[in-house]
Amino acid sequence: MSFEPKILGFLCNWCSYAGADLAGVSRVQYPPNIRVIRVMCSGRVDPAFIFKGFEVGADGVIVMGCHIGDCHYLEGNYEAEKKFAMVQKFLKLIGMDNRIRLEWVSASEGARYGAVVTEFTEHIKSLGPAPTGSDNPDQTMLTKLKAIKVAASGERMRELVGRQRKITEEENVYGEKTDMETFLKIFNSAIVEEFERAQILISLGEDRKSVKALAVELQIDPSIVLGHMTILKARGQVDFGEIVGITPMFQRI
Amino acid sequence: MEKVGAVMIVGAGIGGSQAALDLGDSGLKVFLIESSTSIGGVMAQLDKTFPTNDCAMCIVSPKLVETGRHQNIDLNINCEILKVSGQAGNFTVKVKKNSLYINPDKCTGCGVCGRNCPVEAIDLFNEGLAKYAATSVKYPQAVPLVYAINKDYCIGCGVCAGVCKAKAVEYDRKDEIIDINVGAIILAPGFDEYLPPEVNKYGFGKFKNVVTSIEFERILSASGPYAGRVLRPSDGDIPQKVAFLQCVGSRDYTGEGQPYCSSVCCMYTAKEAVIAHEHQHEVKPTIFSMDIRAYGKDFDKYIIRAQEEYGVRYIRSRISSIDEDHKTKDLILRYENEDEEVIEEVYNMVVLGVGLNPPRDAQHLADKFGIKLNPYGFAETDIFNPVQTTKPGIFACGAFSQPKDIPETVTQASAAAGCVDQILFSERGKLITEKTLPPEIFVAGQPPRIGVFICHCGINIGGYVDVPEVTRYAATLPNVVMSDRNLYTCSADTQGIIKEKIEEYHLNRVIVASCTPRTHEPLFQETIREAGLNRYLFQMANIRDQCSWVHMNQPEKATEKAKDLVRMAVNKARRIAPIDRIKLGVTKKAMVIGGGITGMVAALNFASQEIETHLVQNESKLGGFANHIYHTLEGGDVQAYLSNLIEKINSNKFIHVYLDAEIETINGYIGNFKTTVLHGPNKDRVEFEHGVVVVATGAKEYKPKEYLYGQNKNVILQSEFEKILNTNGAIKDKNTIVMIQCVGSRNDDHPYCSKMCCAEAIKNALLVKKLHPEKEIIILFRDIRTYGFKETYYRKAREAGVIFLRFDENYPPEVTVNGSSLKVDVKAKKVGNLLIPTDLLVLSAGIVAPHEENEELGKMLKVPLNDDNFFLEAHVKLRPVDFATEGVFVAGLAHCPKTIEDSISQANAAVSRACTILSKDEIEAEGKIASVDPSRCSGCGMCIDNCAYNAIELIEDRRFGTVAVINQALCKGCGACSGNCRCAAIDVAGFTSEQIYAMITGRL
Amino acid sequence: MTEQAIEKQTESEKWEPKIIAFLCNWCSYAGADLAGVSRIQYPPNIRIVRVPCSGRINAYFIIKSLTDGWDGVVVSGCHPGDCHYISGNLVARRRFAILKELLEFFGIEPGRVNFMWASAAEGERFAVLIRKATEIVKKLGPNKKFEKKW
Amino acid sequence: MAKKEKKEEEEPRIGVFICHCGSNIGGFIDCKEVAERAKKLPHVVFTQDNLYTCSETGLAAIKKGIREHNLNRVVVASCTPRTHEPLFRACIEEEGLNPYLFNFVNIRDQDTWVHQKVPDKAFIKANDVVRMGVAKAEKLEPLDKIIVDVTPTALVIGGGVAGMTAALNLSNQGFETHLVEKDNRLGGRLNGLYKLFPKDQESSELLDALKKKVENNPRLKVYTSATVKNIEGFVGNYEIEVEQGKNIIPLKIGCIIVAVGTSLFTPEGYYGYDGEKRITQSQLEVKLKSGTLNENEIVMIQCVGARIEERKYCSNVCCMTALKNALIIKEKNPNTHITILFRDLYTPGSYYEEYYRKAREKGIVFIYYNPEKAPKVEKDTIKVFNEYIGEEISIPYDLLVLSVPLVANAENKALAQMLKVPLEENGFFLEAHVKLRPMDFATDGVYLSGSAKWPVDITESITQGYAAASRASTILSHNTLEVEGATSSLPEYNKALCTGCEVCITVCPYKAISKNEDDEIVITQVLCKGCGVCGATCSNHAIVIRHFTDEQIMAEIDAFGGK
Repeated sequence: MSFEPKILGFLCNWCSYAGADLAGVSRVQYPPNIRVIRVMCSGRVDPAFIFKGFEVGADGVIVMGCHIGDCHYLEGNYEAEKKFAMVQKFLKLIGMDNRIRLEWVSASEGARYGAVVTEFTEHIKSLGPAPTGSDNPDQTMLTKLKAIKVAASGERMRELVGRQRKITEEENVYGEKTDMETFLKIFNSAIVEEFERAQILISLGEDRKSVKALAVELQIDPSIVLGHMTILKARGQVDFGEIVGITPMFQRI
Repeated sequence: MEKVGAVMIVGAGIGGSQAALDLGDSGLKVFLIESSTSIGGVMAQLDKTFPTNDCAMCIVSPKLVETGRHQNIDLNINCEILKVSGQAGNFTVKVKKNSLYINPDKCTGCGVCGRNCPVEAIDLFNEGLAKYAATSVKYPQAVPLVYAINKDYCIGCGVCAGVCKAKAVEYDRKDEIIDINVGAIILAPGFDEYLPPEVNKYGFGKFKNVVTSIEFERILSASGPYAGRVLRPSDGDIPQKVAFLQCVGSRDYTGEGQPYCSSVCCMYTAKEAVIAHEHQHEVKPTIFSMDIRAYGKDFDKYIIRAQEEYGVRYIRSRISSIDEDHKTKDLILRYENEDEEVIEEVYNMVVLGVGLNPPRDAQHLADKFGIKLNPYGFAETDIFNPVQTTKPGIFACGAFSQPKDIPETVTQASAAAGCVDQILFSERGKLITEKTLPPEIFVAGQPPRIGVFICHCGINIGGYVDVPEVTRYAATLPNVVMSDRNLYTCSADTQGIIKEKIEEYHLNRVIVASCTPRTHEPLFQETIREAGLNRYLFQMANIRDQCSWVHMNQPEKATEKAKDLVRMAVNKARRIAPIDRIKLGVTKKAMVIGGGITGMVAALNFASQEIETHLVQNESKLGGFANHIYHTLEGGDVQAYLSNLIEKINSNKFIHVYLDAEIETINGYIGNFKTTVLHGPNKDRVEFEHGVVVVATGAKEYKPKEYLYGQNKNVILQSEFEKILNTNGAIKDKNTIVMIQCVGSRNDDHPYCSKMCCAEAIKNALLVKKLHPEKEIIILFRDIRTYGFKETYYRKAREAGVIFLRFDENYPPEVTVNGSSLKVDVKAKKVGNLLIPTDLLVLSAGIVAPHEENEELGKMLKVPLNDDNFFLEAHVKLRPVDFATEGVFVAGLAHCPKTIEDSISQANAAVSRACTILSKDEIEAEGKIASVDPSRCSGCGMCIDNCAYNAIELIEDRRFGTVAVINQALCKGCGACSGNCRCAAIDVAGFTSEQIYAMITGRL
Repeated sequence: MTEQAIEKQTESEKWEPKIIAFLCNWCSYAGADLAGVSRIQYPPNIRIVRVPCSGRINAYFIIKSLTDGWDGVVVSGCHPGDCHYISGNLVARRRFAILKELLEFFGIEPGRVNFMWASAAEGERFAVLIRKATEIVKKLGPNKKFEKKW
Repeated sequence: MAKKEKKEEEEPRIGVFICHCGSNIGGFIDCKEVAERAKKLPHVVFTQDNLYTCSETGLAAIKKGIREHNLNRVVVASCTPRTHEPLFRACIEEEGLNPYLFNFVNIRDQDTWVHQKVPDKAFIKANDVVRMGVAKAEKLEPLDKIIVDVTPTALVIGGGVAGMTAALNLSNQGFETHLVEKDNRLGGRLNGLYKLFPKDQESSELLDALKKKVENNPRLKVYTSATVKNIEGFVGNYEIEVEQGKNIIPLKIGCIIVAVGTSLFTPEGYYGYDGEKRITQSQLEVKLKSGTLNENEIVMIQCVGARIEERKYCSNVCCMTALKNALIIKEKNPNTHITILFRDLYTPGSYYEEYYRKAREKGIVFIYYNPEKAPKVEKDTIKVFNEYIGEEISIPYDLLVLSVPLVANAENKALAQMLKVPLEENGFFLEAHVKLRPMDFATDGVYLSGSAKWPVDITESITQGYAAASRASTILSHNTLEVEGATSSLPEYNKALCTGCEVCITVCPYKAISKNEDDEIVITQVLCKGCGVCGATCSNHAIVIRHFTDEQIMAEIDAFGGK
């Protein structure tokens, strides 16, 4: 049997969901792999939803909203765009960024809806099952995915992504525009840092481990792991355990 | 020109803070200007301090807190100097106060903003070993505890304003430019550590496990990134083999570093090695050094302990290169040992003992203030007064004029203050405004009416502890007549509420349950005092730092604990009573013991402030040790200076000089001494009163028994040699001159370094080479300790052809005499056994303390001596010229061997310290002090031994017989006496046994 | 295990010791504050009494705490050499060395009274020591040598 | 502290109704089987398949199902919620269930119709989406619709021509209206004009007529020399403080129209402007009005301080103003030489273009200038590079008139903050949607007209005045407003999670979120439209988006995964 991908779609109520309905009314045919979750606005799509979708076995996730400027809620899709970009950056870390898509489909674009879904389904088909999908998901990848979910749900990422538009496009608290380059520098490094920290936390959830062991396990330079430990310790998430030989162990609190 | 009774101090490290406290205490208004956002400087970054291994934070933080809330000190942080005009007595300084973007008056320092800031920036306080938020405070105990936004990192997201319940974040806060009018200026900007250039032979910046000493200091610190565990940055393991490299960026003529010696690295490296081993016994330190310059008081003993007790290995070599093992990140060191073998060793971590550079903005400061810098970029100072810059009225202290350690910095800070005193003494108190307070309400005998105020501290307490519940609970406790809660009890409006409630409910005790009394008690005490209550009718329950913050995951239990803490505070409050601070009169006169340079400088300083001074000299003439010194190494004319001093002393009407004098008795205590002196050829008795004592009794030159001294006329001392060179120069026939260093120093009898002998030897050698270039001079040494800029003279001597040979302390040179010729047999490093025939042998004899005299005086003044019979100061680091006994100070060689300049600094410092007392008409003693119930005292005298301040003595009481009495002026209220009193006769006000029992008893 | 024993065990598991801590104002109390500022979590069983110096802590304070029914006592001052009052902690140290023997003589378990040093910079160490002390006292069980007043 | 204090809920009892939709669904998949399989899902106690669930019979079946099986959640799988949800919600409401305890599953428009060729797969999809729908239904919570009263009173801020028009219109519709003007007289910009293009009508004529109507209207109350000091509340229920002299006048208002107009720009530093010999067009009109113009060599420069880096926009009215004034001068004194230096002449529409032609016919000289080679003003001549002949020419003048743009009022920022509406980069008010909602703000109950949005001429101002009044009347004409119940909220049990970071305030396009006096986040339900962006952004997951909660969507995702 050929591979039938499981595709999860988040559709905004006012444009894309209506477009999908129009596709139905117009009997536009497209592959039956997509399962749709209706949300009021694409801006409602919490990054965690997408990661959760992959966690439970999706091979691809597509988010659809109104065209830029058409948002029923004025600017929700702008926010969706920023969040999606973050999701993409996170998934790139585990090579899964090509399994998500953000598309704008209006209420009148039934045929386009069909075409987008067809194309995306074919695209996912060509990629094959997601490492986190199918009946036998890759446990390491699942753990990494979980780490991403933790990272993206953490305060730091959400503060940054939530303010991005305001401070880079309108004005920040000083009445200036934050330079996009500066912002992205912080944002991009935050993505990597928070991902690594989440991985460390998950790994320490199993057992006490040393910096070196974590470094080998997570393929991160040990000096960076140590740096993360100082932050996680300051956040009250990990603490020093006993010292084995000359190697201190760390534990989760 | 009108003099202004205010002083500006630039730089609020330990030096600036000390000077500010001295001047503030003596009645001058102080503007303390700091460029960073909190005070404390480098010392706050340190884990421990040598040579006592004192915890730096423990000793510095009370001082900083005191500086922060001193009513005469106006602390300005985040400032820049824009312009300076005027002259000594009246300067105007334009200062820019850079915006913190946080209102310091509203910020409670709770830290919620920093915890929520999404931007991670390099934590400079932790030397980049950790990260910090863009909204941050330098360190948790910072003074002032005010967060600041670092706009360089801030992206303006606004989270901090959102989460700040105190509404302290103000993004539109502007920079402020102010003009400050002062009479004198002290510059104390400290130093910047040397950082190796991007490409360097140590691999610093490239190899992760190569760190600087200041980074290592943070690694060691309990509050540092690794919580005091010694871990290496590459992988978090404990490094077993740690190499410390000395003289990184110091004594460096390659141009990469600085030519001078940074003075402190030998000691701090030894300390770091010791502490590292102490923290983690796995650590085996090795120190690579050229000379070990442990020249300060008790330094040599420390080095010996490091080697013997902590197994620190010393290797005399400079490392030529470092490579990294790419896999293990270990470091491969190559060096040549003293036997000229090239050795390769692997270490897990390398610590660079980096030198001290002038502060990066030194030139900027020099330009603004119109002072000159020396060739090394430090402030140029007067040859005899190391705190006097090239411009009158502007002084420098601490590492700004030359690298130095903490006690020297503190000494100079006081010395600079002492010099300011000389200019501005007449303006004392003119710019100080005393607060007028209402008369105290009489509450004695009334039943307690307790008011309890419980603080939410934004969400810091309220988020975890059920504050309304605690408030309700507090209202049910006995004698509590009102209980209220506030968002921030420390806010200005709540102070108003507290006052209103005191009046409304006729409260006579107030309890605040909030943060820590260490920072906030004075504020609330002030409030209740303003409402007419005695400030001791106050109690605090710490339900934040020691409750809500440390039990965040157990809100019910935290609430229960908060209730208990409030109940315990109520129980204590029911038993507290008003305490009056006693006041003592002050005799505004001084006594200086010792008529050497130190004593004379001190006396002259007092006299110039119109303070009557009694100068007691045991010899028949003034001058002391300096009588035998002609020049300093740097070329200062000592004899001229001395005669000038003596002339000034003799012509000053405020100074009474007693020569050939002997002190018969000293009675009394701080502010109220009475002394009798026998003086002159006829031993006339004179009795006088004075408020303070400065001990400047000096020391003696060691008279060697070794090396045939006294047996052979060609064996002489450095001082004798100096005299010959400076008088008749009769050394024509002496073609070879050998000098032996450390004679009578650094041995079992005198296990300390005499500090000046190396400089003396080089001074004389250079003089010989100048007069007779053809003469051969050989200096046999153990370590050449030409610290600071003196290093350049060491180099000059070598360039002039003076031969330096190092001998091992275990194989000292042997001197034999063969007829009229002397031969020195020495086992020199790198050269081997040598037999040097010499025409003249010059011994660099050490300095020794007059044992008996010091002991006698110590007993009279009730002050202690150290093992080497020098006088022991109150605190090695922070109170270098004070004695534990108040009102008595020490300066000069009496304290330990030191140079003339250092002695002069100490003299001025002692005067400054003394003036904090003499400037007042009466001194107010601490209220929370001990007292003896004579009816219970058995007169055993145990308490006397326990008192560190000599505040207790036994007297004969008419009714009770022999009993102990406590001198209220001297008691600090530690309670050590009470804790050991077998009859429970001693109690401590503010912490009475009854009060503590009430807290223990808990529920009633 | 009998039912009673199990019940007893669960009861003792539920039991939380009450520990009184005497801290000197300058080092240990500041260290406890630092633990708070750094949000280092430790068991909520201790109640802190601030004294100027560990030298102020009368032996009777400790005995009274035990007779009044506190399950454990912690005494903490500055590290030797760090004392704000020069030598108060040394006086205290000597005193407590004797007291410790005396308490043992009385039959008080050695772990019930804990003497320790914590500096103003050692927030972490303070928390660790309190964790340890709480654990020890928990293991010893309620202080039943003296009748409780409540 | 953060304990969930949700009330004890009854066990969900879900009924699932699968619609055949005639053959639209049933013709492709086995609806009976779908219903059968749905029965096995957790908490499903009743399933049924109906030919047309939306028919009377179908609705009756749902009601019967609720009654007989004591259902407390209903799932219908059929066409699309966009058309049929209200029907089913009403149906279950009639049976006493909260309408929000209903969930719709789309198995027609997004399943059978689009997968007609693969019915077996459409069947699987139907089962999947029903499972997801049931999973969400299990987590549904009853919600209340929010109803607010409307105060049938309007406030118009700005007494210029746009404001007066809007106010008059509203009061004529019978709504009590308050008109606030900061100046001491009504009329705004019109007061400064002489004649109006393109008919050269005296401006005072128009103004006096309007003023008379305004002053005589019994339902229209005018406050001159007055400003709005404070605005609290939300659509239908604003509480306003108007400051007039020392008095503070409190008003209760249902809708607000912003018609604050613009300010004049003073071209300090441009072309030697001195207000005497070198003046602006509005200063020229004053001269014209008073009849003191006797200069003969007149040069006008267009786009002075407009369409440049600091002020990128075109001020819309200046070309016509220049033409108008030039023509008036020519009419009075045909011998006057008038030269207009322009960058582009904007004379849209037939009337205006004709006006331009007329000007050229009257001998007014038009010379293009390149902004990179801007005219140079000397004492009595102007040097301008003529692109056509390729060289610089000199024009003598005794009066230089600069056409300067209209600029946004400095007070706009404060007003915008009070109203919680946005400004664009030049400080003008920004409408909700350029094309579709030109008179609206994103904030309900606040409307916009006239030059406050953008410099417009009198005709346009009047049009916009009517338009804004019309928009406002859609609210004012109702006694109450019903507001969507599926809004976002910060429930009591989540308050401890809120750090107060304000990111929700940042992202909310409706300014529905604010902080109260206790520094707590408050979501004004009436303003919230339920888009959910705040919930998806909330840094600590404290905000709950009702009817689309994290819990509900996560349940759906779980069900998607087959769990």
